[in-house]
Amino acid sequence: MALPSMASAPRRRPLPASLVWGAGIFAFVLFIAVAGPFLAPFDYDQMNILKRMQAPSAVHWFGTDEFGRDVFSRVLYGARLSIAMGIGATMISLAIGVPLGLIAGYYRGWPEEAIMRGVDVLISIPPIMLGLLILAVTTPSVWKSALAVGVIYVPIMVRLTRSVCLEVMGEEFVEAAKARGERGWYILFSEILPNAWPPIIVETALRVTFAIMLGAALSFLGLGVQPPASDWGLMIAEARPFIHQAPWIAVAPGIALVITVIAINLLGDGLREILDPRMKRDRL
Amino acid sequence: MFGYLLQRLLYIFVIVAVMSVLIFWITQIMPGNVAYMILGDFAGMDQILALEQKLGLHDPIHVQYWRWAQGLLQFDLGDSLIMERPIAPILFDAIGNSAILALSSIGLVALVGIWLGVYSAIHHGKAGDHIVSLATYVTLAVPEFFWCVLLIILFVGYLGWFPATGYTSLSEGFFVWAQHLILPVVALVMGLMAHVSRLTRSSMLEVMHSQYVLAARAKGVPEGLVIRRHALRNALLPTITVLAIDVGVLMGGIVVVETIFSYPGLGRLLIFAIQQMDVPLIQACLIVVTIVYAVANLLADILYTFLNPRIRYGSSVNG
Amino acid sequence: MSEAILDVKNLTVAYEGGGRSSRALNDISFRIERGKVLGIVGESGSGKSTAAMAVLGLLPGGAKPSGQVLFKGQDIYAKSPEERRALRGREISIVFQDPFTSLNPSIQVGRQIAEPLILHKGMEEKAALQEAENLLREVGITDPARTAKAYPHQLSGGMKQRALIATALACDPELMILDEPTTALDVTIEAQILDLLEALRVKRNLSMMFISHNLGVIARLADEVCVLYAGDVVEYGPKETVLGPGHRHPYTKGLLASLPKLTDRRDRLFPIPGRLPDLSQTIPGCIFEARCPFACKGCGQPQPLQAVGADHVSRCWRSLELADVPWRADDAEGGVAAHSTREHQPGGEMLLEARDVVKRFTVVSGLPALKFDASGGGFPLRYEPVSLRAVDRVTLSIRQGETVGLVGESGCGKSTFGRCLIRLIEPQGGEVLLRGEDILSASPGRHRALMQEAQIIFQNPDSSLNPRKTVREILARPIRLFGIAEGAEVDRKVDELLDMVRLSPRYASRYPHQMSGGEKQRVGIARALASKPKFIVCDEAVSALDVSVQASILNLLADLRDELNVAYLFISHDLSVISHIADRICVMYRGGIVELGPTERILQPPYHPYTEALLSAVPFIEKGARQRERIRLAGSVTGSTEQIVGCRFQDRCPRKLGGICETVTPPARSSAEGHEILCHIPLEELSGYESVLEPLERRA
Amino acid sequence: MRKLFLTAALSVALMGGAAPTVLAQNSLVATINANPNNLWPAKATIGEEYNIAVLVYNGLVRITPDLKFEPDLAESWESNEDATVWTFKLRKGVKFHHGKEFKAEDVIKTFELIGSKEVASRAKSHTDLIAKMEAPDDYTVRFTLTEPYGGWAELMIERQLKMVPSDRTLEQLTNEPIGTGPFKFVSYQPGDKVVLEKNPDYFEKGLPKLDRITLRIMPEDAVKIAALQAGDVDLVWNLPLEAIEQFKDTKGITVDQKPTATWDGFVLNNSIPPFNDMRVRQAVYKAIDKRQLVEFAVFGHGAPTHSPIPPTHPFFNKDISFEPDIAGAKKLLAEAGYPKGFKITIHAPAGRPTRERSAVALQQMLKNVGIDAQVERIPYNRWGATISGKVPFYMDGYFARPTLDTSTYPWFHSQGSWNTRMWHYKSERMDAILDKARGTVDPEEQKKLYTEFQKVVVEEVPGVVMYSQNFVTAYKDKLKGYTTHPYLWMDLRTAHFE
Repeated sequence: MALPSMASAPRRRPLPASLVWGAGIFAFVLFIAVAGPFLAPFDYDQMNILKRMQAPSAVHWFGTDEFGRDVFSRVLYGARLSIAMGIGATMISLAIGVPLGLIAGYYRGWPEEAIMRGVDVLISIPPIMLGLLILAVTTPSVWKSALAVGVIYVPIMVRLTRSVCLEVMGEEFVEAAKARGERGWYILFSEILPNAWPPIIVETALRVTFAIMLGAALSFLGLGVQPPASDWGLMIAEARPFIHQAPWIAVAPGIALVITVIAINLLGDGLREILDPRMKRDRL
Repeated sequence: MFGYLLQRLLYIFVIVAVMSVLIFWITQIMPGNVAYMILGDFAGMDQILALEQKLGLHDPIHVQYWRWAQGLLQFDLGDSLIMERPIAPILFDAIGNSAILALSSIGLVALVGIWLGVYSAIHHGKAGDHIVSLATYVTLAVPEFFWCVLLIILFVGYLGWFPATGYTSLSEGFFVWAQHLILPVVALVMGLMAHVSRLTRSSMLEVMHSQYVLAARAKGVPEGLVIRRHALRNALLPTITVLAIDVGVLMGGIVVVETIFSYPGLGRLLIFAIQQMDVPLIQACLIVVTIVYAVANLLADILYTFLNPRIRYGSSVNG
Repeated sequence: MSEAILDVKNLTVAYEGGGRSSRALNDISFRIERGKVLGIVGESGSGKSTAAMAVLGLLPGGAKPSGQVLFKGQDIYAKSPEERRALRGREISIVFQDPFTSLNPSIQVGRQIAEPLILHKGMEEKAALQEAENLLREVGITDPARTAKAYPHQLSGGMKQRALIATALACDPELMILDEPTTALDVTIEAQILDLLEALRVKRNLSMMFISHNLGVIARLADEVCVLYAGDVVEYGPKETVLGPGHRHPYTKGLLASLPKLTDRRDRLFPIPGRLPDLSQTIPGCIFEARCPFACKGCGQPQPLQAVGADHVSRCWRSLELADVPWRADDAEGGVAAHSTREHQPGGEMLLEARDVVKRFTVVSGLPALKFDASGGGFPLRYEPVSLRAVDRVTLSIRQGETVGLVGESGCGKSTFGRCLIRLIEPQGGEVLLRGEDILSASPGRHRALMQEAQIIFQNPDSSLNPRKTVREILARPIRLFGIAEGAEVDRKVDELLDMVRLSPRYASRYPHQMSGGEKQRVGIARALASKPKFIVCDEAVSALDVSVQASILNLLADLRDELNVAYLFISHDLSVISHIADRICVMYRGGIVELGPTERILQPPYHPYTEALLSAVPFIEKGARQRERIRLAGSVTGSTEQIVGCRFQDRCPRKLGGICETVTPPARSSAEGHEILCHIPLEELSGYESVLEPLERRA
Repeated sequence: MRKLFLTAALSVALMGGAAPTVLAQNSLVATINANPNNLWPAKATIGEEYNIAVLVYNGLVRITPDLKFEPDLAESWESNEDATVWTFKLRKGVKFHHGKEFKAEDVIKTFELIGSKEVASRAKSHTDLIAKMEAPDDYTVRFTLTEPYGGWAELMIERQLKMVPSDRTLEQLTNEPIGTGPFKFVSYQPGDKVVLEKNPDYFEKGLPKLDRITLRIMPEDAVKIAALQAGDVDLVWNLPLEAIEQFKDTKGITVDQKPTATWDGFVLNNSIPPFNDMRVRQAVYKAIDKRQLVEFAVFGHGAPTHSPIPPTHPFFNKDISFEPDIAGAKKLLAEAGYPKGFKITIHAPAGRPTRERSAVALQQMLKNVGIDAQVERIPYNRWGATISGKVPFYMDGYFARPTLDTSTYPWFHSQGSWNTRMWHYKSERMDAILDKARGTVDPEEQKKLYTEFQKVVVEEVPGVVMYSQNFVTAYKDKLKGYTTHPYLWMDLRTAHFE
């Protein structure tokens, strides 16, 4: 069916609202993650027995916790750990997954078989189990849970990269490069990768949200960040005994978490719209 | 089709076999001395050695693996080290409890998620679609454990409508039982429901813009029938695959939710086993989880096959 | 004037979106009388599909129609949506372009055909299914019962299209809309479908609105032709007038001049320069003015449709004045006149020789190749990998500066063979000698050097250029890679290449998405030329382009061949295009060559029965070139997974002799030097067949 | 949709609420926090197991909630002059749940098992004192001890020392609990519940009053609190101290709090740097404010103390101050060669909220004297193998012990069972005090010695006992005849519903 094209010459479309909002809020959260310690009205670990479990007030916006610490300040501090864990984990899965996916997609044959069967096995472990297993083997710490979460998402990155790679490899300009006798690495990095990025970037944005949530879940189970430092997941976990008396201790970091995740989701959808409007992959 | 399913079955067997090696290997390198855990702080070195000998911990790892795998093939899961009792009955109780949670959740996710997705797809761009989209957007961003916290604060703390524990046995009456199940199930399904609904919406929208839906409209098929007969079945195919993957996510959720709601299921048993370094129990739990996940994928495959004639009727036939 | 089934009056459709409005149809009017066929012709973007959707009342959400669509005297837009729906499928039905996506993949074909019967006629399901089988029989399906129970993916493209036609016929509609119904099909299948439609039309006294970009197809079926350009009717009249010498509008002239013709090869084509106007802008005067070689001052005025003959209108104030002036391309296409006089002289030294090239593709392997079969006894699991013989011992040689056309239906292995020649695909057997040196066994270093001499031009302009690179980057890469130039010299070379493909140097800084399809294809050609190759595989290089653009690219390729003395392997499914450009033609079927020879020998008997069928299937518009006898092939091409015993064409050959064709490999029969036919039928008998085409005036 | 869901949910909730309540309640649902791993008390190590020990079994002697020792399976006992030979007269006519009559042979078998290596009971340190056991007749048991031990009879309340029948195999003992106690074991679903039922042949006539006891395993504090509020459970064992506040105004629920000798402290490994230097340990001691710790860790529901001897004990040394001395601490650190402090990791067990909170509070307090401490929470699976006795600084805590000797000697004597595993503290001064106190029967002398003991503890700082914490159970008001036991177990013999 030949419906008329919207315009014969391409025009610059306005940025999608989701991108603007997502990027805005996420930038704000990032800013907090970086500048949190300077913005926080109190030290994150400054205890005050007289002020324990105070409801939110003008002084303590989000109230105080069971140690009398300022929840608002702790949420600001927590941003850093939660975001770092989310981004760190995603970077790990990106750093491992993308090269493997490219290799599997481009070289086919036994490297592909080896990588993809490994991925099949990894992917048949439910995500949190792998995290639990890895963390059960080692002493918990932030970077280890980031590593665990990162490893969990490697198979997804490999599969995505491989499928995008295969898709791009079907394009004729790749064949043209082969017809010139270009070397494999040139084709991979100069012809395929630049065109494979958009879906990978979009997926990366979504993975960050999943990594933040999974990281928080692992912290929640006590397998991540250690007190008194606190990411949002651990803050909620520690606040559980008090949710009837002082719900704000749990709710404040939870809402921060939710807002961050929503922002990154918006950002991802916005990116999807401008980078890869045809792509209909949903998150796995 | 039969051949296809046989392939899938074989594939699952291979995956489970590979996973069993992996699980065994990882649990073997776990720190913490098993004999020490059993005997406690007051055990002497000679006792520890003796127990290790008895447990076969000094055998080469492949011998230990083979012993374990053989047992597994005979449905013998061994004894819990910490509780000193056979694992099988403990595990089956837990699986049963988790299955109730998981099945009611995945059922709810499938039904409500798909319904919401279809609803917003056919009301694309209207108020209903916007509301559903917004709700799923927010819901998707809330991790299970925070759902638990929110639900407990709201329904247990303020409203007092539901009990906070996730479990009573069925013997105490169906309604009591169902009532106890509500909060854990809700906490489990919210995120997945949003996920499924968004996915269904997008695949439904795609299908609604497909040529064959246009062709159906051109035949004068009423819109309701277009949706039910022509669009839905094809739109559900990607949803089924995702539902299978969501079973994996659900298992993660179950660990958290069972912990928070003190629900005696597989997830809590696993956490307990890990906390106690009960290696045979960890192994048994993980292998069960792997099998369940693999079977969920197999079921999805079967369903997919059922709905997708491309697989059901193999390659093309020239007539 | 007899009763009008459909009378469209002043229909305007605009698409709203992104805060802008763009016209798809601009105040168009046409009518279809009972039992008549209106052909609507136009290039992409002309609005022809929108017209179909508007008539059905199925315009997409953002579209705003105005004007009247009178069906049997009643405006369908005055009806309620429910009434419109009741009309669709019962009184107006449609067959879409793409049979592959128009059938619901998860519903049995029979049920899809029966659906309108149940809906509109209230038939019982069982009776409806029975009726569906009857309809399938009527549209020429040999095994209707089995086909009715099949799912769409089990049917070939031609069968799908027949099924869709059966669906459209189900309720015995008054009007059938056919929106490019054969475009996605192979030429032999297209011929089958057109035959079917012709027969149905007569049998059922159907009225049709037949939409196509292909003038030949339109010519076969239509009584009247309506030419659309950028949403406007530019010419409308009886077929014989509009597609014959009586056409009046410059655009129609351009379209006809752009068309390569089987009977009139070697003539230069005269393309239409420029591109479609921006439909979101209002154009005060003639919409074709910008591309019209006859444009003058008066064309700035709005152009009404003018009567230029009996039932014949044209939207050009100079229609009558220009009646006998032939179309000629403007020099915007660059130096056309200068080259057109130069006669091409093939026959240099041997450049490329391919011997016994074999390529098999593994289609099923690994776990899916495990077959479960308990019926045969023994161990029920068997490993049965399946491989497709895409190219089966093909031998071909090409001389310097020569153009060899490679023609065949889709799936015959022509593209694979082309790629094997430049080792884009690694063949399993045979050798490919480039100036006597085997490409296939060359060391990696030597291979790269050989690649400089052998290049490829691709089909799809949208996919052949890396969207992340500018034209300069795209062209500079091979220049640097092959050490043709360095430093600032590279930029100069890029400009040279652009000039060679008639693009201004401004294009160097553009990205692919900033160019039209034709421009992109030119860049693709420039890239292939960058390494100064002596041999280029043109893989369906013009198939994705509109007629007018196709003509200009064909011209360009011919010019470049003459300028640079390169040899082409020109792969196409379109015999008209091939015969226009090729010195020799090679006809492929199921992975092997069935006939090979100089172009003029291929087009006249003696020829291979398959060549005969191909020629017979091509729809022509040329006056008097009507095929004498139509040879039709049943079924469609199937890839062979097993060694073919006997003749490749035995499965569909209308002139099959019998057992010998199934058991003995046919001999190569030669009618003249360089002409070979692989057939068991003696040459004398082959020569005795009546020519499909009118005998050509022999040229020197 | 949402509305519909709410309606459905509501109706379920209402119907659930409208379900007929129990007519005359005679079964009780109590919560415990974790899976009991061993149902045989000899192997018990955690509070949940001790509960089962008390409900299903009997010892020779028992202790009442107001800390009085009374006969249990022993009717009476006596010792010789120097407390080396102890003779117990057993109760007659007591039957085990499987019908066997309880006799002296069972006592001897029980003690033999506890002393055996295979069982590796925590109470082995007690049975190690036994030189000889004899049964002059079926209802008399005579212990001959290796050294004088004045508190032997009191020691018999120890959790592990529960009488098991002599005719059972080890495996049966582990999986099929058979005791003489007020309740019989019915079933155990790990992760879910332990079910016990009334022992109709219990030797105390008219007891127990309840027909059935279900111990629901509920690790999550918020959940069990909510469960009590919702009426799903009747009794919450070991109510988290932070939850006391919220029950203050709750009608129908009694929160019963008892001071105990259960203590939390932290281990400073005396054998490795930096804590092999006594000045560093002293500095740590001076840096902390135990009264604040009580507030932070147990929400004030406890009392600062110097040693395992709680402030409620008559021997508690009231003369020692709890005032921190930051300047003094800094001075000591400087002397010890750490003028700028040092870095150290405080290991805390994950899932023990009081100890986690103390660790966090400690970390802050140590900051004041320049010690840069990091808190690391370790899951219990790695605690024994990697932390306990192996790292320099970690949180710890112990249940109340039957006697002062058993409360102090194992931790502070250089030969003490816990000390040699954890603290590695060696002090002749301390050893002398504890050795002397163990053999002493005279209360005045004992008081003097234990007062001195406490002084040495805060001077030499083997490790730090921070506070003794209160123990709380919360239960429905209609549960009568029950009171919180300071030894942290549930004595449900007389419990009943109104």
